[in-house]
Amino acid sequence: MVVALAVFLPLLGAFISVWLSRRKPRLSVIVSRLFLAGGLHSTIVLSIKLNAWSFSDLGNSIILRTGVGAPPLSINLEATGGAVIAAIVVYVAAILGISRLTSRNVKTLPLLLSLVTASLGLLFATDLFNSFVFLEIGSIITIGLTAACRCRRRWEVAVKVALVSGLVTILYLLAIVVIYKTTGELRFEALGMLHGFPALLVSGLMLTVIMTEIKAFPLSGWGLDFYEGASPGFAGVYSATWSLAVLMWSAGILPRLPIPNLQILAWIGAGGLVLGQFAGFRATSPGRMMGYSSAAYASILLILAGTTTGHDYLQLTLVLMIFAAIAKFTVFMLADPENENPLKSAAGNLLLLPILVIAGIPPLPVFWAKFKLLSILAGVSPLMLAAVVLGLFLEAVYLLRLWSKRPVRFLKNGRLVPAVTSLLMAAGAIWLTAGFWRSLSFSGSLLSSSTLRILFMTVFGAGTLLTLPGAWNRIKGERSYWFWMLLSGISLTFLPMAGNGITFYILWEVSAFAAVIAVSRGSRAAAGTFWFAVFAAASGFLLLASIVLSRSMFIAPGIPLILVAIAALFKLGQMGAHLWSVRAYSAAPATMSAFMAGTSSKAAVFLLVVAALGTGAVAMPAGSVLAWAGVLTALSMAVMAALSSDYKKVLAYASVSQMGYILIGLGLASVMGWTAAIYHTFHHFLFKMILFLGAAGVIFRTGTSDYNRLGGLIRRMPLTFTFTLISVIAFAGVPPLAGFGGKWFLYNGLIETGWLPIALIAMFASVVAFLYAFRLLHAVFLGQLSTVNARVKEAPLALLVPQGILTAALMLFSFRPTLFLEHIVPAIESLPGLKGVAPVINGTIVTTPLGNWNAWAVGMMVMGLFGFAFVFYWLSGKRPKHVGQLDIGFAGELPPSAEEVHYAGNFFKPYRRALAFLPRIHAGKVFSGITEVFKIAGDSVRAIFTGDARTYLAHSLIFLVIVLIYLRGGI
Amino acid sequence: MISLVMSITFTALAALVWGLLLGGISRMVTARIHGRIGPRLTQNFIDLWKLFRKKSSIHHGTMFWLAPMFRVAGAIGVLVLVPLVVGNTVIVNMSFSGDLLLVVYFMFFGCLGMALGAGDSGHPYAVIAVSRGLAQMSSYELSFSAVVLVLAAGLRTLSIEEIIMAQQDGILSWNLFRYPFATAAALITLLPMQMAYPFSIVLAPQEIPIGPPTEYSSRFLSFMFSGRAIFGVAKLVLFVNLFFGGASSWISLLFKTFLLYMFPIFVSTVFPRFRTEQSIRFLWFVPTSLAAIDLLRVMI
Amino acid sequence: MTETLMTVIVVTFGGMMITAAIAVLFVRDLLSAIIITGFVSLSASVMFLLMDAPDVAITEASIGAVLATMIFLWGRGKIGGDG
Amino acid sequence: MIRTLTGLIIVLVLGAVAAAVIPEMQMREELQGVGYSYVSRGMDDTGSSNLVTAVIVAYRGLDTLGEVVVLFCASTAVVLILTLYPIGIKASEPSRVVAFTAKVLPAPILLFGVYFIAHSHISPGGGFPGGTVIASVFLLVMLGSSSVPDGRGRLPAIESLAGLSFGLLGFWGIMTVGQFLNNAFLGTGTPGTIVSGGLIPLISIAIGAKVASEFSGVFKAFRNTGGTV
Amino acid sequence: MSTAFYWSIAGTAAGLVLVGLWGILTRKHILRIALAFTLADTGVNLLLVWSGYLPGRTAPIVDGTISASGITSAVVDPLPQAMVLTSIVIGVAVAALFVVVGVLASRRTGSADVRRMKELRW
Repeated sequence: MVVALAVFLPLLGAFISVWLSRRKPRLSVIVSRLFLAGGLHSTIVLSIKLNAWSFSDLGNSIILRTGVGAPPLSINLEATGGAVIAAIVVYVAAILGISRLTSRNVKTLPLLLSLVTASLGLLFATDLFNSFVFLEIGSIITIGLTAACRCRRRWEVAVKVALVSGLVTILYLLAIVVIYKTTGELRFEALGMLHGFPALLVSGLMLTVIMTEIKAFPLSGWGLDFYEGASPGFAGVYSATWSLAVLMWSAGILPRLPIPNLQILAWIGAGGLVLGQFAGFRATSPGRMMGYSSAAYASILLILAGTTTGHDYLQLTLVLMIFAAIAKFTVFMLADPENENPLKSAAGNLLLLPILVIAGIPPLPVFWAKFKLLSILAGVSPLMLAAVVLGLFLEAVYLLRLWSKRPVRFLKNGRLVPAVTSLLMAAGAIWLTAGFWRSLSFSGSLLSSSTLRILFMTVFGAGTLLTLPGAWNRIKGERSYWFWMLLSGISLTFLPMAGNGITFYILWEVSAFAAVIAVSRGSRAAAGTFWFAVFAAASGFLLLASIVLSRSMFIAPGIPLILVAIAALFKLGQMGAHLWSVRAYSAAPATMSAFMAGTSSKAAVFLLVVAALGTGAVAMPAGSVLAWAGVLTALSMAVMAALSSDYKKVLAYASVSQMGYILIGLGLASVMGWTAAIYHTFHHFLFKMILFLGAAGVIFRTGTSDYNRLGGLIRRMPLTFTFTLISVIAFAGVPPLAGFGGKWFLYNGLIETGWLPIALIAMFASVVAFLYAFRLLHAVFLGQLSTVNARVKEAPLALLVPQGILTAALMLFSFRPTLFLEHIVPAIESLPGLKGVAPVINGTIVTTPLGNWNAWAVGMMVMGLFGFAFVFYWLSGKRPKHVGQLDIGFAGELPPSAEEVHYAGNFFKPYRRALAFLPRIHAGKVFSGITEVFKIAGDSVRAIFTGDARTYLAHSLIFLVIVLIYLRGGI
Repeated sequence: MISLVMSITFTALAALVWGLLLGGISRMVTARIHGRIGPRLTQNFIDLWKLFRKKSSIHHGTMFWLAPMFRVAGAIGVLVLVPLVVGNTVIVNMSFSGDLLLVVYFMFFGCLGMALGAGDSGHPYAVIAVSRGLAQMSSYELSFSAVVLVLAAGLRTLSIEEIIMAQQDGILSWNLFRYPFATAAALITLLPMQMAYPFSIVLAPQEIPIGPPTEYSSRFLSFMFSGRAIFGVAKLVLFVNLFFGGASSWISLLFKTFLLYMFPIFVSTVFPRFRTEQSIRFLWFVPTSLAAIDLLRVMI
Repeated sequence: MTETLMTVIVVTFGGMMITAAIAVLFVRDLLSAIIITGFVSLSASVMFLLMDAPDVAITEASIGAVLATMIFLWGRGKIGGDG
Repeated sequence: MIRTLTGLIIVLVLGAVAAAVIPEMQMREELQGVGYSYVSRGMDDTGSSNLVTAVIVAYRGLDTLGEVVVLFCASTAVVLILTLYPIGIKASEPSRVVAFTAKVLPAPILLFGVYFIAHSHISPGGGFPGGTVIASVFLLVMLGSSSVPDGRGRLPAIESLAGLSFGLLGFWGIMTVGQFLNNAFLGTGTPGTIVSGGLIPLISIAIGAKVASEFSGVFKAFRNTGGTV
Repeated sequence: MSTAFYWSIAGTAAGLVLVGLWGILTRKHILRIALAFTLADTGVNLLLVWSGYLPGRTAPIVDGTISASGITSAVVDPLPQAMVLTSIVIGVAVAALFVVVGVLASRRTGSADVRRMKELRW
């Protein structure tokens, strides 16, 4: 009864509304809603009866018998747990979509309601011919509603859908002829009774039918056109009702196909995924992107059918399909591709969640299914795994582009839909995360040394806390981002506690994408966000691949290490990947830059530490590769920093450059090298935070980060200057401040290991650092104070206090580095697999086999000498008086305005000239080269979608022929 | 503690005197080569005293104010971190508190202070000089780093003390003979370090009446002169220690530093000035290649 | 009706139907094509009758032959042309 | 040309497949599978002597409901589209021959259609052909008159009512014997008579009415656009 | 002899399907494609009925000539016929919708040529 109500209530509603909609249009909408609500209620009752929400017994079912007698004579509708949950989604989408679809013409109501019945019928179907009837209803409604919605290209789409569904009808009926003729049955079970040539033919026909219906690449041409050309309102409803039902139905049929080796489905799916997503990479219209994404999900369904069985299969398909459907529904409901206006702010935010869901970012629900799928694939074939990971990455890229370009507009009255669907997706995330909770671990066992763990947690936690106050001060044009920063920071803080790969991965991704969101809210973020997101996705997928490849452990020797290393390098934004880091650091809200450069970049260091330990320390060749990568980054980025004239960009380059030293240290795989790396990690955190926070203050007050428009701020912002000066001296490596220590350990390690060329370049890079360090101080704080900035105030306390705290810490550890080292060095020494000797700490003196360093003594000496000179001067006569800034000896002339006298741009012109012999390689060009290759690949793939509907039909038929030939084992 | 302070004071004063003397000698020598009579030997002392006695009337800001202190502290700091005479236990100063790397990096301290002061003066030409100076400095540091690496890797130590001790087996054990190419490279880098021709473009702005020395007057200038004199001596001592076997006595220290000081002076008088980018490229390639020869030897 | 007669009828009609079907694709005039299609449907209904399927035959004749043809004719009237 | 050839090649390959597969489908001498059960039990289960109707309306009534929905959706879509995007002109004056035919023929044809529907369980025919025939009467009347008959609300009302009764008959089955669209719970009567086959005649009427009203709606929509039909 | 009947129907039906598919793939005029679909549909329907055909029997309607006991050896399979009924109705429904959509599409593009309807692609 309940099943019947669930399936047929909408149909009754449709029958009523066809009449009522002419008489009382508004009433008919209400009545239809009531019928839908009744159906929804029934499905919910069903789901509770079936205990479907545990996602564990999805095979349980309630049967509705129809007609006379029992199957196989009559037809049953079988409401399985999975189907019921999908049915709920169908209902929710229909109820939410109803106002959008009927807003122009209420006469579409009967079609919409019938679509719900057809979807549910298909979901619950157990009979092949019965499925056929429901399929036909769906096709007809699709054609009708496509044509009834007002959008420019509806006719073209309707014709294509009609043609394709016509072909599907023919092929499906042919399959039914063969099945009935051979077995005398029409239930799904009949498929299993086939043998020999009929089995082969039926498999070919059904596979073609299913792949065309679910729009799997390469039979997805019509689907792409449909999603692009149909009105977003209908496309959304379609994807969450009919498309979902077809997918779930196909999921029921595919494993029953009488193919001897079902794995071929997985190969078809994997190949289609890669090729299809290459094509999708080139898509420009949002609707088409969603179409390609839908093709990706169809391919994933094939992969699932080919590699998983039983409970896993049910669960994975259900989770993947329903959440993708909800997400896609949301995207379409938010989007209006006809309109090219830029988004209002809300739409961008709302669009992100569904897109992240589709892309499978943890802990959003689809992620869990994708993760499980990848773990299964790791056991099937690494090649397939690679293909799938690549495909998913490409999908994520264009989805993120869809979001970052925001070509869609927010609807004025459509806030209910995203609210409800977001709630559903969030609930799914919580639900599934809770379900997978057992597989998460927070024992911190990835990094055995508790000291290092605490160190990293301190860095992450303190970094978050100290940047948080600054995030409240926003520059005009920026949107609130503190929440996302806090989320990113909290996940980071827990990162060292991760006990296994999956936990690590989730925290990593949450942190990364929260950061992406935060960055996107900067006033000039558009340039930086996309590549940031792409690299975040790339490093995430690499990490994921390595986790599933290494199964139980986090990292196994061999391939995964390389993947992890690349993931970490991407995250660090090392040379090549600096494309994102520099852009994102300079584009993000100023405080967010501090957080990213100072704090979250250390997550990659942590990853490398964990990875290196997991493999029993970095092996020599890998280590030297790492070190070379690091040193080249350090030098090239330092030169870039010296030559650029944007405050934040310089800091960004500098930050990337400094990360290079950490890489060298880790690459050394010796105690000395690691001491250098960890020491530098911590101190880089301190001084880079100070620098970026200082920059945040300057930008906040002056509104610019252009060197040419700054200058002389020492007179207006003395505290900021002091903090910046101290941290600049520190990172330039000038004793007595802390930066020297890292370099000292590093060179000790390098000389000890005998990597002299690297040492030489590293030393050179550290001197180049001096160039940008001075330039920074000069261009911003010294020189002439621009008249525009003549009245700026000192930075707000929210920025100054954290800087003060950090500076105090920096000073403390500068003069007493042993306070830090006496904990760190033993911890590093105790790590397995590191070679070389440890530095010896004796009181305030640190001794290595090569030399010694007494920071305390040196510091005291410098203070003493400085104090002496100062006091000597102070006491030796009358103090001079301060004069105006233009009161300078200027060859006897009066200097013009302050702006013209301030010398900041093109500062190291001779350097640029001296470098002129080098070919200028832009990372941007390298990546646009890679992108170009991808584009060409994508173009050549998508060339098959000519737009001529008959070509799509030919695809299906050619595919049928190829499958038949393959199944037969040749011609 | 008190003995340390006294020792440092003595060293600093001695270095100041010796530095001023060397400066005077250099002015005389240059004048003779130019065919002039030139100033007196004591002219530098007189200048310094005169400047010190004059009261400074203006300043441009805190960093402008502090720059001379940076300069003096940096110069004395380098000096006291370097061992002076082998085996002398009375004047050891701070030479056990750090090794060669510390000294090399600490040498930036004074430079940074100077540069900051120049920047705070608000004078564009001052900063042009700084920009040239920094560019040039970073260039010679490349080859100088190579030299440091040769010594550190070759002698398996970074401690200046031990580097000196390794050169005590006769004149052939000097690094001059052990690592002749590195020494040659180091001597070339000594030229820009002392801002001698052909690497004196840095000084160009102060030859016409603009730039830092114009802004810095009287007492500020006297601090900077002293700092420069002491810094020069410190660098000479460092070079003597690194390549010329160190000094076994005060006499030998004076003698060796004197001879070493004459080298840039003679070179200066015969070479014209490089443009900045010329000197950058020269320093990148010529001395670095020389040092690289020895670096390769050490590595193999 | 004997088996032989049935076979003869079927072979004749079958040959005609396939010929007609090919003609539908290639005949210049769209009106002729529509009418030929109607003829094919009608022939099919005869075949249904021969295969002991009177229900199907009636349906095919009334829906497949008449109704469909009318719809096509309407369509032709609205589109025009003979492509 | 290339397209024609490519199409030909694909079709020829598929023809080869057909040539390979059809001989596998040997002619049988006996009923097999569910076919046998339908024939052997059909009359007892449903009380319909037309076994095709027994299968359509009773055993696989769900398929038929779906079929009705297909038709319903198609006609709704057609009407919807043609109302939303009207084309062409109003109907023109009919010729005298047509007008005459339209006066004479409707009655016998209507009878014929009603017979089809009412006797679906005992003789060939059924709701679908019957409904179509009735719709053709409507068409004829329409062609015979110069204006489009104003059936506003009546056709949709019939459509609604017929569809609802079909659905509710289905639910009746559930409520009595727990089987959707069961026709036999009221007894099946004597096969071969008019009042037999349980609910089959009722369902057939519902189907017939629905099909008739839907096709009529489509014709009306067509007619509204002008032109020959 | 009945095998000849049997096979010739199969051949006709298969031929119709193939010709229909060929037409779908190669014709340009949208109505012509719809006609080709109808042809293929007719072929498939023939095949369906054919699959339930048994030689020497009568239609599955019980009348006076058939005894209730011998019915299983007297009539042909009713199920394929039932399916074909459904299929015919569906076919005509789809055809009607297709024609309407095609008409409006060709009025929109100004031509009934499907090659003109490929604004959406790639």
